[in-house]
Amino acid sequence: METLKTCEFASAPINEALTPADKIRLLKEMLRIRRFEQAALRAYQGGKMGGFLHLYIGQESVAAGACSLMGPNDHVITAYRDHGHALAVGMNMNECMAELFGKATGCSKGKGGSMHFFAPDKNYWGGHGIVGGQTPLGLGLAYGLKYKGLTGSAMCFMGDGAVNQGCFYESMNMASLWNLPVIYIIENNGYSMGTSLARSSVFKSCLAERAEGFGIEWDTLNGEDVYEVRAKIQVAVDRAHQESRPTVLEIATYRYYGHSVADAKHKVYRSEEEIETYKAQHDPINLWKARLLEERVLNEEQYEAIDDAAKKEASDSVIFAEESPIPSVESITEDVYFEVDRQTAAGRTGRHFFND
Amino acid sequence: METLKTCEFASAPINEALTPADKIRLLKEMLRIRRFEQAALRAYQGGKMGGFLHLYIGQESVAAGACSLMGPNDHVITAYRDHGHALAVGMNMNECMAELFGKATGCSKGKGGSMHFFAPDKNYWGGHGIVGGQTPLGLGLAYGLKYKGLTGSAMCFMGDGAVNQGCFYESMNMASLWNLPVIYIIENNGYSMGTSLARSSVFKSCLAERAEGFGIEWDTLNGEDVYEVRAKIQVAVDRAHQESRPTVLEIATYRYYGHSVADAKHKVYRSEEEIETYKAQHDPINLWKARLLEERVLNEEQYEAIDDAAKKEASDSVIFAEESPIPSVESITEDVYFEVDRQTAAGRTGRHFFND
Amino acid sequence: MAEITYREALRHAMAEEIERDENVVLLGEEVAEYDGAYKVTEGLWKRFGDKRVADTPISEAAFIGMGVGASMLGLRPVMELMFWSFSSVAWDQIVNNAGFVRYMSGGLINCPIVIRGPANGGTNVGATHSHTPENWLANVPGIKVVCPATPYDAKGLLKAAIRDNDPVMFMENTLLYGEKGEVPEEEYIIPLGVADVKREGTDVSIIAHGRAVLTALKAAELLQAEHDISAEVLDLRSIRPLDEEAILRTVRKTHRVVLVEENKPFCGVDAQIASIIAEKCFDDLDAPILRLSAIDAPAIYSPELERRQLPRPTDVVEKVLSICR
Amino acid sequence: MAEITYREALRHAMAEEIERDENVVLLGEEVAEYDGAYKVTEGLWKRFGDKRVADTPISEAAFIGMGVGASMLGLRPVMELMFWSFSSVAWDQIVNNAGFVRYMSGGLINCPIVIRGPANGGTNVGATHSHTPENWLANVPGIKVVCPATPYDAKGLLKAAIRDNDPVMFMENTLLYGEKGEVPEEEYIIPLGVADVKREGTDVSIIAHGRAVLTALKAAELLQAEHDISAEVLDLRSIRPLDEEAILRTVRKTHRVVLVEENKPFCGVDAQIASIIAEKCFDDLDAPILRLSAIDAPAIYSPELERRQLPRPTDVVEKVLSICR
Ligand SMILES: Cc1ncc(C[n+]2csc(CCOP(=O)(O)OP(=O)(O)O)c2C)c(N)n1
Ligand SMILES: Cc1ncc(C[n+]2csc(CCOP(=O)(O)OP(=O)(O)O)c2C)c(N)n1
Ligand SMILES: [Mg+2]
Ligand SMILES: [Mg+2]
Repeated sequence: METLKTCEFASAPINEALTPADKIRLLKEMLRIRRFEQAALRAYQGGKMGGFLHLYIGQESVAAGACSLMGPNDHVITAYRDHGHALAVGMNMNECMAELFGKATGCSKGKGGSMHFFAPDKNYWGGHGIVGGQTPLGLGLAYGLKYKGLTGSAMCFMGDGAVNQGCFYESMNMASLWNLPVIYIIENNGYSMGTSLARSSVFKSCLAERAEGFGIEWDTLNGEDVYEVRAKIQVAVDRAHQESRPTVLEIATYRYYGHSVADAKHKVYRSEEEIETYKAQHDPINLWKARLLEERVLNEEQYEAIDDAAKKEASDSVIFAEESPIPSVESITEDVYFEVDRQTAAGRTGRHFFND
Repeated sequence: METLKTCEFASAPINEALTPADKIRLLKEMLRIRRFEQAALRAYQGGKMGGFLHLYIGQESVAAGACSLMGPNDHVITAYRDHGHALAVGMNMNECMAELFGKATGCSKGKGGSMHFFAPDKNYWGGHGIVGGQTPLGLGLAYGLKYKGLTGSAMCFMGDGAVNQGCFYESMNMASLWNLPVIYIIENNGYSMGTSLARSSVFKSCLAERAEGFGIEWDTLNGEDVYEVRAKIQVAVDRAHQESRPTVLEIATYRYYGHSVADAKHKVYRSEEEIETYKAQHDPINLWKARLLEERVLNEEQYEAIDDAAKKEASDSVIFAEESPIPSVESITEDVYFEVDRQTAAGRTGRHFFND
Repeated sequence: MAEITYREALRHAMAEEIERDENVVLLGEEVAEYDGAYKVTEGLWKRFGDKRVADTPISEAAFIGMGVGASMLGLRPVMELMFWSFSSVAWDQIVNNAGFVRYMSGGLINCPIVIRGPANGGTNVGATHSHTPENWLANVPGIKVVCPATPYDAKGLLKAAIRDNDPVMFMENTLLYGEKGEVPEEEYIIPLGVADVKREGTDVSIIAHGRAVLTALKAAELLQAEHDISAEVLDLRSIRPLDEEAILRTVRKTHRVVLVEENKPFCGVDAQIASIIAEKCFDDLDAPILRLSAIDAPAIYSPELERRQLPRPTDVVEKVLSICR
Repeated sequence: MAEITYREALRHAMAEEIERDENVVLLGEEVAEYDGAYKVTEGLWKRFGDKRVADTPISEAAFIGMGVGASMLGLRPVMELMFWSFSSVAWDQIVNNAGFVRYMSGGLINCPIVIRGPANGGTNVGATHSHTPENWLANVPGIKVVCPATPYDAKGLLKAAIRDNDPVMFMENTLLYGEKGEVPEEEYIIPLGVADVKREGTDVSIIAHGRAVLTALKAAELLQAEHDISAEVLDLRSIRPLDEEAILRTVRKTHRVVLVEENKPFCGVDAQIASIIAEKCFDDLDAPILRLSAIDAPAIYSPELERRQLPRPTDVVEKVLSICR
């Protein structure tokens, strides 16, 4: 398997090509994710939303690094822990926060909620609640790209628990058999809900190695370093673009909060110390900030300004969400059928809904 | 991975322990399968049955060899190509043929048909029509054995096409994680219906190697030689009994007929020559017969007698099936609910069936 | 007009749509090189090549999900399930992804997929291979369900389904593949959501879908010939969208109704039809609404008994007589 | 009698059955060390240990199938689905293996499994997490389906389900877990197939199951207080087997009926109930059978709207008034 040594990540061509502005943008994207989610958490605790809220905090470098590699035909799809990817592909906080509040101005008009963010115009295909269920969809995006003759890729993110859903293996086999440019990115944060990796999976050296049995290239990487994330994912993107071959990547990362906001036990199934160690020594934002300070691309003042902007964007988005209208009752039956919404001939023929 | 060299198969302890009578019994079991299926084929062509008929002919050494290793707590489950395993665990031809004829005397009272033979009293759990669907059931048998504190194994047979059903991977992970004594035996006959292995799967050296990613021991073997089948499966049985660990085995074998009797194209997707070569050089019955002749355990006369007995048993079973009664119309709603069949209090409470 | 089989009608529909729209692609097990397990796609791979017609591994969850993903990008995949029974291993992809992705995205994403294949009992392949999930799928808002009974309908409805921008579950029947019927040379489309009066009558309405329509028609002939009862036969054709008006119209005309389907009774499609009629035709009915479904057990293998398990024309006649005498 | 929650009632039922029968084992995601995602199994792992209560990976197809296989050997697995919605990835194992193995084996094999977990909307978790598949599963002969509405019923029915020798699909509701009710100390069992008149009345029957029973009871109070209408509320409790006699009895008593459920309308359980009543109470009805179901769309996330999507007491009142005036 192709690998790059740690020292080389910063000097990988894809990272060498970064301008100072690019590097700062990466910082900004990570901060936007963190500040957005912190604001969302407060709003959740204030009773402003329902359902689940799965925070991505701690894992920001993965989505920010990966999505920074996207060209016009590179697509992203993920699971329910989807705010980070959504913001990283360029969604604005307003539509995302409004979605959490269940408002008509939300990205899914209040229909999807936290687990179901979408922005097809930004090549972002969600946000999927069923563990592993997005893996065949990622395959389909890659198939669609190839069918259309486009040079692109489909990055399909998933958790370390999701690897135990069977459709992932079916998808790997098909991706390899048909030479489809899908990149499965396992964000291994060590836990699926309250179950540690060791209690859910058996593997050789890592989960990604399971790809070996399907003739698929795979690699592991440390998610705390944006350079490493970008360098190694770019290898997969190049493989997708140039050879139309799949890749499976496993990224070591960590979530600071519980599985969801409702996870009261997250300091029982893992130690406080474990969490604090990660925050202190492996925080991707701190590490990237330190890098940029070291590279003299950034100074403290600039950092504060960027962070303040992210915080302001987040708090503004809360106001936007608060002030946005609740969707109308009629909207419950909108967006069910395309043909009905557009009132095409097909949509006007026969009965589609069955109340009364 | 533990392997045995070819020359050692005959002298593996499990084979050394075979008496001449045992060896002849193995021949007899294989011949019983072949003659049973040939009779079934004729009856099918004569319009005596409906649905599918998937013949096992060519693969007899696998079921006969494997099932000859079964002790009191070793269990077997397989897919829809299930006649061979059924006879090999000791089912009689009458109940099997009657099942094909849809008669009340069939092993499943005419309810299951060719794909759904069962004999739980002989540790035989079917006969399953949905490709791959039996793999979690095999896991469950192994789990049940372990739960009950029994030293046993669950041999779960499957095809080379079935490896692309996701639940197989989920099952492998659980088997490995929970140390369950299941043995997945892939009968690789080179085709899933009209699709060759190369058109359905990508793998490294073989399909069984996919087990590597789940920390499971695996091996491949040549199914044409009964000694090899027994020697290598015994390794897995020992592992199950002694370590309560799973194994994945892949057995090279071949089916002489089409996927099912309805498969008109089976000489299109594979060459006549391929079929004839296998029959001429790799037929497991011929090879075993030759061995036994060579070992002077058998002579031609005895062979004929055994074969004649198998043929007679088969033709008698056709008569038995012909003469057996069709199940009653009332029986359609029997065997749906245990409680209703037994007319327990639960079975007599509330409405269970909804015609009229 | 030429007489062709139901199978050919389906094949022609697919061929025409492949030619018409470059985004149409056929995928499934054995659909290409093998010409289809039931020969529905015979010749299409030869004619249109690997890109437009391709064989998949036995991985329904992955390939159905793949089709859904591709449809989100604008392809129009026509996916064959060798049997609709095998939808059981792709259920999540069908219901949650095909069915809900438009809704969950607030209408940003469409899923113009067709999933097709046979959904029927009666061929002695046992309980695992004889599912008729039209009721389960029509329960799901976001999904459309079609069950054609004749070659003419099969072709016109399949073309409509392929052009439809919503996910359409298209349920065929292996026992109908060889049935012949008149199909015009000229292109035509049958909109989803339009039922068809397959036989006019005045004394009783028999409402059916899929192969049960043929059973109903045979019953109607027997009723006419032997009992002088004039039965109207309404073929639903499409389950969702549903032509409710046609249902109400025929019931209000005849005042008596028997519902026939090959599914199991509990919560079958006809439970829904009955509940609609019971509510909306309360004052129009001169007799209770009767239902005839498969005998309520898993599909039995035994050929003789499976014939008995599914509704027969004589069973329909009996039901009708019980409310027309 | 002590008041305990629905959650505790379920937990007590499982604890008692674990103690009573060494073959009972609880399996599922997070049921053991984490005490259950909804804390239904809280404390059971500590109390009974690894053998009797175990956490599975996120592999529903494998672990449900494993439970089926183990039940064939005589174990009585009680499998938790964290949400019944996740049955979509184990559908084949549930329907074909749990549902049909007894039939396909001609009665040689039993499958005494219980699959349990919450099946409900109303908690703003979106369309993928809000399935109510009682109608799909009750469609399958071979499967039993239970939907308790109160702590008392939850305990008695779960104990009956665990002792039952057929596969029982046990559907709970996250919105009910915290509801309290009286539950006796002494052991009791509620047989499957017995409905319960939760409130006597004379003017109209409201038939419901699951959480809709509470909605119906609130509606009945409003009807009494504000409209002087005496509504009888029948709780089906068990969907299959079904207490058809109780249904017919209440309809024949009140001559008017409104059916309420939280499922989507098309082919919901109440379609079946309506079709039974329409056939068997044809001469008893003084008004059309009305149904009230969830608004016919995938479960919406927006909390305010999801409250609106599910039947509310006032919606029931409105339905009742439309046939009682
Ligand atoms: C099929 C299915 N089973 C169970 C769940 C419930 N569930 C949601 S997230 C989750 C844990 C997933 O862990 P992992 O894949 O590691 O992702 P992470 O939460 O760590 O991002 C579970 C069990 C689900 N949504 N879908
Ligand atoms: C889930 C599912 N998909 C498709 C089928 C149809 N089918 C039956 S057997 C078969 C081929 C299986 O091939 P393999 O696993 O190699 O077994 P073999 O027939 O060679 O013994 C197919 C596609 C099925 N029964 N179940
Ligand atoms: Mg994780
Ligand atoms: Mg094969």
